[in-house]
Amino acid sequence: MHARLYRSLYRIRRVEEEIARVYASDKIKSPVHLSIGQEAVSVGVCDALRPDDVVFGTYRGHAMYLAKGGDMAAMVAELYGKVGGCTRGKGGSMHLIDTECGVMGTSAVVGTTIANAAGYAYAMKVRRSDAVVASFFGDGATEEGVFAETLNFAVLKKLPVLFVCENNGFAIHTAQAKRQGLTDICARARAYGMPAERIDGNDVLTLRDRAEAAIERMRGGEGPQFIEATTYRWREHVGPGQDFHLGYREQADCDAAQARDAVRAIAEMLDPKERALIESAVELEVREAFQFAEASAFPTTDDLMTDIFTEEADALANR
Amino acid sequence: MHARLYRSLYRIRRVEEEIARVYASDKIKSPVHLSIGQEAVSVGVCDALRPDDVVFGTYRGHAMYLAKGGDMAAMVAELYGKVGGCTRGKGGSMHLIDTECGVMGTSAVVGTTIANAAGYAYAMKVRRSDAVVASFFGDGATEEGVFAETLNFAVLKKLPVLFVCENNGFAIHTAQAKRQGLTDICARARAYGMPAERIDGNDVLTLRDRAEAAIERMRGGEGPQFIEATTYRWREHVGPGQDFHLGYREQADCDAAQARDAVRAIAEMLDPKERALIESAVELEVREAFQFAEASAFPTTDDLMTDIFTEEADALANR
Amino acid sequence: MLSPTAKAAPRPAPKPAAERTRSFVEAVREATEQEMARDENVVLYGLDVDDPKAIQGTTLGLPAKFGAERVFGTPLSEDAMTGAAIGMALAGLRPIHVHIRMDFLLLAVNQLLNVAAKSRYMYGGRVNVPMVVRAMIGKSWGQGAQHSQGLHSFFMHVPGIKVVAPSTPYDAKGTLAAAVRDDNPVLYVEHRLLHFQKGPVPAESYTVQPGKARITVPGSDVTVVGISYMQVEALRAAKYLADVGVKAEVIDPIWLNPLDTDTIAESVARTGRLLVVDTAWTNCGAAAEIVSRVGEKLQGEVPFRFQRMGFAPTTCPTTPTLEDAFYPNARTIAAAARDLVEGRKTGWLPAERADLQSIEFKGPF
Amino acid sequence: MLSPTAKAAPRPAPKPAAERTRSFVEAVREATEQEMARDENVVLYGLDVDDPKAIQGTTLGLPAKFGAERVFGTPLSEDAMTGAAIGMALAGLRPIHVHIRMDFLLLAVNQLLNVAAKSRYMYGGRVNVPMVVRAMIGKSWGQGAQHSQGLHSFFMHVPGIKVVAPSTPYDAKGTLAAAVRDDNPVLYVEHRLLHFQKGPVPAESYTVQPGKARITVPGSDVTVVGISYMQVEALRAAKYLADVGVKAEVIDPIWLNPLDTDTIAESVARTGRLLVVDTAWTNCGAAAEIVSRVGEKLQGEVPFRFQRMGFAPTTCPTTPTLEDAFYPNARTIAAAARDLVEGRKTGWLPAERADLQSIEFKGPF
Ligand SMILES: Cc1ncc(C[n+]2csc(CCOP(=O)(O)OP(=O)(O)O)c2C)c(N)n1
Ligand SMILES: Cc1ncc(C[n+]2csc(CCOP(=O)(O)OP(=O)(O)O)c2C)c(N)n1
Ligand SMILES: [Mg+2]
Ligand SMILES: [Mg+2]
Repeated sequence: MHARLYRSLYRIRRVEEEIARVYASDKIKSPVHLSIGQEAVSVGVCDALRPDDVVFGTYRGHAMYLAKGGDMAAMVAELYGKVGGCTRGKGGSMHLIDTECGVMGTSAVVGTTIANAAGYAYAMKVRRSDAVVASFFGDGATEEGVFAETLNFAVLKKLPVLFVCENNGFAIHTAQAKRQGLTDICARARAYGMPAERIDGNDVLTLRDRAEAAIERMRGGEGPQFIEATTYRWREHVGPGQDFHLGYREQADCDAAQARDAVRAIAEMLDPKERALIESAVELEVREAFQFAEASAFPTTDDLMTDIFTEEADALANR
Repeated sequence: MHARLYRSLYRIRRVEEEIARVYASDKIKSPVHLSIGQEAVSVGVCDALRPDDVVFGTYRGHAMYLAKGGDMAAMVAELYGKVGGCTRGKGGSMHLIDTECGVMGTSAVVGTTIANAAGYAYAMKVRRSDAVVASFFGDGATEEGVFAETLNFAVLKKLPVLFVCENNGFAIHTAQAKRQGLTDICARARAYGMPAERIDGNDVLTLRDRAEAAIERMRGGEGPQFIEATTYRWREHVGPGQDFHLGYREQADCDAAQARDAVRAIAEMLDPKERALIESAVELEVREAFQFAEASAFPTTDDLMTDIFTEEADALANR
Repeated sequence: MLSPTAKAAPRPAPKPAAERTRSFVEAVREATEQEMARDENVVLYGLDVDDPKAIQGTTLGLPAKFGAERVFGTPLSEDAMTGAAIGMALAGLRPIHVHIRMDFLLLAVNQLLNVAAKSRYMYGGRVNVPMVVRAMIGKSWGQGAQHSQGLHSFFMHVPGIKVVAPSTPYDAKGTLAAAVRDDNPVLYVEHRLLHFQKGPVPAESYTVQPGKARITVPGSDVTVVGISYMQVEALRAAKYLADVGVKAEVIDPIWLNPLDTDTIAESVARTGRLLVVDTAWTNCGAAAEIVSRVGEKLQGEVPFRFQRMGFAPTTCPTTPTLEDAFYPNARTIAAAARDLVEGRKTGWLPAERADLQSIEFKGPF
Repeated sequence: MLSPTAKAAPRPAPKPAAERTRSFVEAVREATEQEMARDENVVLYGLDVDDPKAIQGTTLGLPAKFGAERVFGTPLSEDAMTGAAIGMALAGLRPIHVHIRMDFLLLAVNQLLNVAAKSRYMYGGRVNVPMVVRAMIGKSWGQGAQHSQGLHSFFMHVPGIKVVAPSTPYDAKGTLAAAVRDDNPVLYVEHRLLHFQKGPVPAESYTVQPGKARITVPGSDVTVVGISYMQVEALRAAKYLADVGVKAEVIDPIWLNPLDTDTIAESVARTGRLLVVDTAWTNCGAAAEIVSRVGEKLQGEVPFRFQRMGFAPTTCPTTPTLEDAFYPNARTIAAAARDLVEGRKTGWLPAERADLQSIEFKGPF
């Protein structure tokens, strides 16, 4: 399990570092919201999911997409705006999808996918499937009305949704306490009737355990579960750089978070040889992903007017 | 105080009974959502408010409007669609207003005025006024996202808003438990950091006391307060009649509520002479209100295109 | 480019299956029932769909027939419940989400326009979002500012969601079936006054697909396009016009997106006059769009004159004296059409014919 | 009827106060600062208005100057925060509520259109709702489906809210001041690419009131109406057109509701050709409205030809090859205008002039 978790963590970390590095070249035709520092949340939860379980997330979605098994080359190509991208260049970094491994979408409008996840879970229930849904969102999203509405609905219908709040303490540059009268997000979940627990989002092993337990409860029909994972974003809100010069947060907080880096922590638990093997495989995958992106073509303008509706309807509309 | 409360309770009860009676004649040009059975909630809270405090409410707003001192004749004329109406025939029963006594409006879209109340309270804070705002809404409204959003904002900014949930157990014909996973509305308020208490909405004396205490705390800068008042609607959701034949609720529940009728309870605490005096004064007011409504004219079509914008802008738009 | 076109003839009138008459409400209910029986993925939900009044009867009996999992009432949470429809659709269900007032859609447009309408495109064609949103327009009897709006133009403005506004029981049934089977999101606009209409409705299941408008009255003097309930008023207007010898051609677009511009433009090319009557405001409304499209098709070839009618450009009042003036009706439509035909303000307004009176809506609210 | 009209001449060009040049961002900041200093009831708030990036600088220094009570960031709660603006306005404050993307307004339209726009009317004229909503349209650099929409037509459709879309720093300052002093709700449309524009801005406070459009380039061959950022592209297009001897008259409507139809119609009466270019979809959009209104004014009197341009009728893609094709630009506008003038498809597209290139937006996102 450690090897698996490490592979997943390292894979996300490395591809995002590479994205940040390449960024200055302007090859990436899209804003990027990096997860560097927050990888363990996606990795811990997704590791406890089955392939037929699905996830919904946000514009800060690289980690979730990859942790659930999303195709790395298709993701990088998407950032490059190429036809080989997971949405063929139409969605960019903020709208990743890989339906084959259960990545059901990420949205640039905060909070929206929380409700989509509940709807998907409703379908699972109607179908008597024991597949579950994980919904990833930030601390900021818990202030949107749709969050409260969805929690109530999920409890009412006992839906198999694992709500995962990635609490990195900020919405863009505004700290949680400047936005929330009471900063106890779990209390909100409980007030709607849902078991909730707050977990250190750097502690990938505990997180994985608790997620697994919650998922088991859901498969057993106990209804929605809530995890608040505390974490820290190392880079700026959007873009590849640092932002401590802005003054809205302290370098010291980042240093503390980095001292507890899950990627390094798990690395240190591995046999060095095993670790090296994983790392070189990931390096290769990353290199190939960027090569794939470079080699892939840009869409042609013919693609502008497809996929609005299903094909037949697009034809009717464009006749 | 008992006399004052009784006058207010009786006034609401009687005018609504009269509305229900007249309804069949088609003189009332508007749907009506009667408060019969729920009067004590508005009366208890509004009695603890000062004239310069304000209230916001819902389409079921006759009781709140009258309890806060709204002009009865203007309300009845409004139901008749007459120019003497409180909105000159433009708003009808669902959009009552009487700014002179602090009735700041009622809305037909569930939940909307909750946020408006918070904004008004923000203005009071900026102005260093010690006036407070009471926001009335139903149990159904607590399911709308705007409810949660507003609670958070009110706590964050320590706004002087008294949130009053009139919990009559139903939204139209759907019972609370069919809509809420956990039916503890106070728990939601507390999860956002607000003191909350559930009070028997027929017990107008206790309600008044607790509202007064909450209002004092707000004037002292302690921020928003929450009261859930349990109550029961005697008539159908909209319209003048009964609806037990629909089968969504039991006559027995209504009987139980009627046995604890606040109007009768307070009446019985009064000296019979005093009671008779109050009642005959109210009867006169009611009669005169209907006479005023009958006598008032319908607006002319010239009024259709006024009040869209302020006058000057309407003139520009219509030039 | 969006202009979808029926190069061939417009949609023929449905055969007057005199044998079977149903109300609009029954037609909606029947389509829903047949689609739910046909495809177990169809689910029906929304505020109060399972309550005793059953959304004016349109959902009557369906909870009992299909069970509480496939037919259910919801909390008062328009935003999340709309988002849930999208999630259901992504999972392969075909939700029908019902709103008793179109005004409440303003709480749902973030999910409808930012997510549902865009998902297929922004996910590069990898998903379908088959969902139907039924939304009702209120009118009369003091519905007022917040219970009377026709907001279909918002959904015509943003690409990615189809819009249909049937005016007959026949089309109500056929378009709802088509909408449910459509793999794209569809807004189904229902006018409360139409619920009372009766007309021929075949018992078997059938679809009325997008693509073609219907010429409901052929004529040669003026083309009158009536949207949703205004189709009924337009048909009445045609009778008032016939009384004075004006031959109106009345068109029901049925689908507003995709819109069959060709049928309308072809008619205007013949009549030289276009009157579009909507059950909504005209400013940036469907009427503006139809006028613009017909202009795009005919300019430089066939000159024509036009007028738009719809809600008065103000908020909907409750008192009847103002409410009457707020809406177009058969007589004001006839008057406008005649003025168009004569090319001047005639001042004519037909005397009310008892057989052509509008129904006054009087609850259930 | 809604058609507001400037019977007199259109708005004169602002005097080129060569002495003082400011950016659009600075103009917005300056108007806000002056209005806040002038009237203590003005408050400024919205997500991130008090953060280090200060909404591209438009709110820079204002928290320090006016204090955290009058300038504040908010939770991520667009619906409630919009409702709060209405409550503040009812209490006599004059809130300015800022949204960094117009797309997010879809979470706020219930309060804006069901409550703010209707309050004065439905309360019989007993209240004013003086509030300004600043909403930004994104473009370029992969903003994509949900960060690029121009939804101003929704606010033009529903009566009761004014809409303004300034394109120059001069108008940005003057219309914002006018909006803040207006007793009605106003939607203030800001295009992110305009933020970079520089131009003359007087230091003193002044207003640019509704009522009059501005003729920004006089011409005789074709009338080009450019809305918001498309005004900039239209001005560039006029230069491309001048290169081939076509004299375009360019008009900036500035206020979209009330809209100065007269100035546009009078111009079209002279040129006989109308091209409306919007930074939004055309279907039921501002372009459809302008075309319809000009038609209403001129039909039967002056024949004219027209075309609408705007977003391609699809969802906004992120990749540059598709994104470029999604938007009109100076060259495609010039091509369309020339085709209108020549009355045929010429196939002409001007070669790009380096001095007329569009700015590529590249963050801060
Ligand atoms: C509805 C909505 N409002 C505002 C924004 C602008 N915005 C983009 S990201 C963001 C912060 C979200 O914070 P959080 O949910 O904590 O996620 P994080 O970025 O920290 O991962 C905001 C306000 C948006 N995208 N959507
Ligand atoms: C946003 C919105 N959704 C739905 C409705 C339809 N509706 C009108 S009243 C009502 C029930 C509201 O219940 P509650 O808040 O408990 O108030 P009550 O009528 O019981 O006083 C509903 C769903 C509405 N008016 N507004
Ligand atoms: Mg965060
Ligand atoms: Mg209730």
